[in-house]
Amino acid sequence: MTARTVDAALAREFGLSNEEYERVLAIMGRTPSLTELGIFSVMWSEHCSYKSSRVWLKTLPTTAPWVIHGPGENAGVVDIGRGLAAIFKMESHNHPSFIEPYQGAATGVGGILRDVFTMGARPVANLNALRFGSPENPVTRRIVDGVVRGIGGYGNCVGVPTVGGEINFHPSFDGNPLVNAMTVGIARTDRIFLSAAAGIGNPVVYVGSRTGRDGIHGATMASAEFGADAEAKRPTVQVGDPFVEKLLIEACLELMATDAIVAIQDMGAAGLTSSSVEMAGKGGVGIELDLDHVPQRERGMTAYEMMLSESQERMLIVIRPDREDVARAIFDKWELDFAVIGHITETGHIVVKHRGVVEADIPLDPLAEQAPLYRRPLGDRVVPEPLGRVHDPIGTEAALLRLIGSPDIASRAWVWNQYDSTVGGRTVRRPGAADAAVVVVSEDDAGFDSTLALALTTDCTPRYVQACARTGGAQAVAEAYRNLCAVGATPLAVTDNLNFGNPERPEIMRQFADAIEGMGVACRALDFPVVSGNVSLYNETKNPDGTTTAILPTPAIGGLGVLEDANRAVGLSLAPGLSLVLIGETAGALGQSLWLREVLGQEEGAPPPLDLAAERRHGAFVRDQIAAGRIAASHDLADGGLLVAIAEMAMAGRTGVALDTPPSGLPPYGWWFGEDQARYLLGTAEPDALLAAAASAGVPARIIGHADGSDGLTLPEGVTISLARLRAAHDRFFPALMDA
Amino acid sequence: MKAIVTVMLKDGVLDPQGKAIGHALHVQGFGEVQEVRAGRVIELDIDARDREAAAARVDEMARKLLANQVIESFKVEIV
Amino acid sequence: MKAIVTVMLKDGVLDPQGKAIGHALHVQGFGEVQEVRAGRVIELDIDARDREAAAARVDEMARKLLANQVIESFKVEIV
Amino acid sequence: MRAGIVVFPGTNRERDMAIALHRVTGIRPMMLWHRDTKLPKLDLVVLPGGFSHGDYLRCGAMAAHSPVMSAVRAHAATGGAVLGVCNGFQILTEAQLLPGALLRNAGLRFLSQDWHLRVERADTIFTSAWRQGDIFRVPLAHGDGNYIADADTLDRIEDEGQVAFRYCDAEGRVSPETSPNGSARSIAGVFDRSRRILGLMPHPEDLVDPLMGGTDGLPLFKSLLESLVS
Ligand SMILES: Nc1ncnc2c1ncn2[C@@H]1O[C@H](COP(=O)(O)OP(=O)(O)O)[C@@H](O)[C@H]1O
Ligand SMILES: [Mg+2]
Repeated sequence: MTARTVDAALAREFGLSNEEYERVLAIMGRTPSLTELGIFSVMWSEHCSYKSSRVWLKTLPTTAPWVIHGPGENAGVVDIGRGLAAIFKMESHNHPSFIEPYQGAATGVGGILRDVFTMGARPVANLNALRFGSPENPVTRRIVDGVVRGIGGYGNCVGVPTVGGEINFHPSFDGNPLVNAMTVGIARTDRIFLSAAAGIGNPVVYVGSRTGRDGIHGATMASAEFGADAEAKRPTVQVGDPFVEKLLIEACLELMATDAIVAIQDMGAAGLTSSSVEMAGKGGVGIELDLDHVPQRERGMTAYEMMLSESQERMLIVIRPDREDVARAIFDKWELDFAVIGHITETGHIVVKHRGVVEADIPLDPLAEQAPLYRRPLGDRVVPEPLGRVHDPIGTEAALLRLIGSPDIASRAWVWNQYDSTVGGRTVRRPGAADAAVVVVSEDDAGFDSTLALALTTDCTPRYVQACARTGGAQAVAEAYRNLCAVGATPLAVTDNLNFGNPERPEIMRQFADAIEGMGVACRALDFPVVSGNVSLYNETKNPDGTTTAILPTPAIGGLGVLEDANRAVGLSLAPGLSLVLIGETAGALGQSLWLREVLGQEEGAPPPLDLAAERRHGAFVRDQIAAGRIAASHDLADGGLLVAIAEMAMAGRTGVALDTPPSGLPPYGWWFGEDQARYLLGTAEPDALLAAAASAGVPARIIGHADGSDGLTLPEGVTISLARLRAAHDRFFPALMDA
Repeated sequence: MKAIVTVMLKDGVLDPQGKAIGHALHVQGFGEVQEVRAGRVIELDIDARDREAAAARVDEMARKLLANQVIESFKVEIV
Repeated sequence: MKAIVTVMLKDGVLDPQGKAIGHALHVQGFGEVQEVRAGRVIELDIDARDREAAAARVDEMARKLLANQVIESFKVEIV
Repeated sequence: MRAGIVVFPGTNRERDMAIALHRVTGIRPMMLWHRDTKLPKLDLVVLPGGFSHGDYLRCGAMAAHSPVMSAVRAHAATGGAVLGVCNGFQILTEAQLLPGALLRNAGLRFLSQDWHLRVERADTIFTSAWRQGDIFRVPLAHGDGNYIADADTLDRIEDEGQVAFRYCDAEGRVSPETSPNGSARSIAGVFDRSRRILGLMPHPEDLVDPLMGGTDGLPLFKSLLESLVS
């Protein structure tokens, strides 16, 4: 490596364009050293610089009275009352998870945990949004297996419960699965830690695992599409050590209870480089590192290797000089490496020394300010053709059985049964029990009687985004909002993970811009700001014939809401005697519906239209009715429509349901399987009061059946579909795919 | 015939398990231990014409299934 | 000196991992595989006067920590 | 009842256990550290769940050699009660305070779901609030819960009444199919000879509050409270 001369060709290998390299030369006024080139290339990679996405991200709404820190910090911070804050973010580990599914997913979980506890929060919940290729593709099974084991292997060991998430299958993810991991933590609002370095002369401390040659150039890899050389990029895979992460969490939280910390930042993508550059840059100071003091796992590492290593489970901390002993004692107790590797300077430069030689000396301001920023060309906006006439070839019963067992709807128990969802003693609603997971928060770790709770969800419907990115982007936000309302929570804020193809292709950039526009519109309409997020571009696979396949655009939304009293949280389980009330308007929207895809084999039409005012009104109504104690079961309507939701509620509650005749004017398949938005299905023992309240709130509501305690769903025409059959169909998919 | 496949992490790949074992041995008074690496071993009984044939097949098994060559290397012995 | 400790489940202890590997090998077309046993291998670098001394110490390590003799047996090699 | 919970590096269910103990006793249990060599005067020492030392090598193997374990042994030798849950159970078997061993789940996957247990005897300090044969629901969360011992040992612990709980179905039937992890004779928990030490794989401490889905796990802690008043 060291033998290479630094020139434009090498810069290109490092992912810098000629023009970007020219800019490096101008900033440096000389040919950069290899280490300097490495630093520029990772800091200016898509992953770290957001060069293609920044102009669009800036359009998102990020503020509200309850937002304490929006985008720009390691994670978003919102006030949840009682002096507490929820800190949360979602992050992708897509490319690593294709190369090595177990370690890719595991280190994804580890990375997002660090983004959250680095701000002072104890992580209390993990979620994950996963997209896999076609179940028919033989590779899919290996990837699902590795990813699920990796998420469980890491999350279970660190002792953070995995409480929710989502999974889709689609051939566009065959060569490029999506693994988006979300962590939520709790901190006191007066003890939130930021990354801006300060205090000339203050020591810079390295803690955690030692540095090896792992993942060098991971950040640039995450910013490149996969071609035939994916194989060659393999040695960059990192291995996670969840045990060390657990120790790191405890040690950092213990240190955070003292007054030793000036600034703290995890070493994520681009490790020591991005953490030191960002800490100094944000603080408007300089930083000097002496790499001789970096704890090293391997012999003979160069400055370049150490600066770019992505070894996991490491943190960088600026501490008060008079607290060094306190800090060291804590890390000794937890048996973690602790080393002073540098100090804060007033130079405004990052200076990296190794064996007495200055290996890098870069002015920080230009490195940040002159980072490339692209307003990439946009293709034409795609306007989907409305769905033409369809016919129903199989009837309601057969369609329900097919849908309930289809890959995007089938029971995910096989997956969540491998995730520890109860550790910590906070989980009020486990996976599968409600539309959103619910975890109770306590003011201190032993404050056993708090009933304040968080509701958490992740949502996106990529096929909608593919058909119409604006509607799809907005719909993802609306669905997250709905899932939170459905348990009775007040939605507060979202994190996002924007997974798209190659931004240099105008049609992809158009998807990206439109999806963000849609998200922004929905977030504004619902008072649901974006407080953190992550962008993952170049999610494409090069085909042997030279063409590329882009993933379905997937702006995954992680939603967070708050419930004053966890005892009020509503799940989806029906009980005999309850009436089923449908909230919202049903027009029978079948464009891009799962019914269309699974029954007719078509992915066509426009996604269901959104009415954000109705979303807001209906959501508020559902929350109010839950708060009034009128609702015993609740479920939002999404994939698969009304009848799928009814079946899910019936199976969860082990009770049959007798269904009323649909309104006239709609074909039965439109009524039962349409995916119209802003709808909820509520189980209530007080249907009259509920209908009266709906009427006065101007919310469409209608009784559609009642839970009769029988062992099947009885359709209006008299056909009964037994719960046993439904359950068998629902439970079959994952075990058949994975355990065969 | 009996084959023994030993699968170890490649050099340079973090070995959390080996590290933890080394640490535990030190704590227990085995200070003379330096580097520790942990791996897996798989013993197979296999029908084959001769040792060469067996070795070739087991090598294929290791490549396809027994080792994850992204992070692991392996060694086959026929005994 | 380098020591290799191989730890296997005792005969008679059911080995679900070995069984699963055997099954997977069959599915992948390696029908000639019969019994499969899975175990662990630990490689140690160790300071010792001579091979005997090393072997004795590593044997002690295995007894104390590396193997659980309720279910496992072990073998020490000095290389 | 004075209770202490041992925290090893990688322990992660100490909080759950503290909640459960606090709930029945009204007193916050003490947290003990793996390097402690002496214990305060305690009626009950709990080894909670988690991944001590990452569960590297074998689950519980390294923790079983911690300094605190000598103190735990001494506590047990003088008749003190010891409860090990999940990783705590694994540590107790590795320390040979309990018979047998825990292997990888037969299905080779981590198991996190509710299961049913049958109470095998109700005349112990851990189980007196149940009746023999009672069935209760309890969360599992483990990758290595496959209980195993040689046939003689199994026969012996059966004969001596050391089996505390067995995995069963909702009706209390016990068969190989009702064992989620392949455990020999569906054993989910065992006592030592004195029945002052109990180890079990499932997590009764995670089911002590209606808010968290039920109170099926409470009798374990109520039994201890009744038996260990000090
Ligand atoms: N899609 C997005 N929407 C909102 N904020 C975003 C988005 N992508 C990134 N951000 C914000 O940009 C900052 C940098 O993100 P990232 O590079 O992922 O951080 P880290 O390196 O700490 O993981 C964070 O504050 C993050 O929340
Ligand atoms: Mg970060």
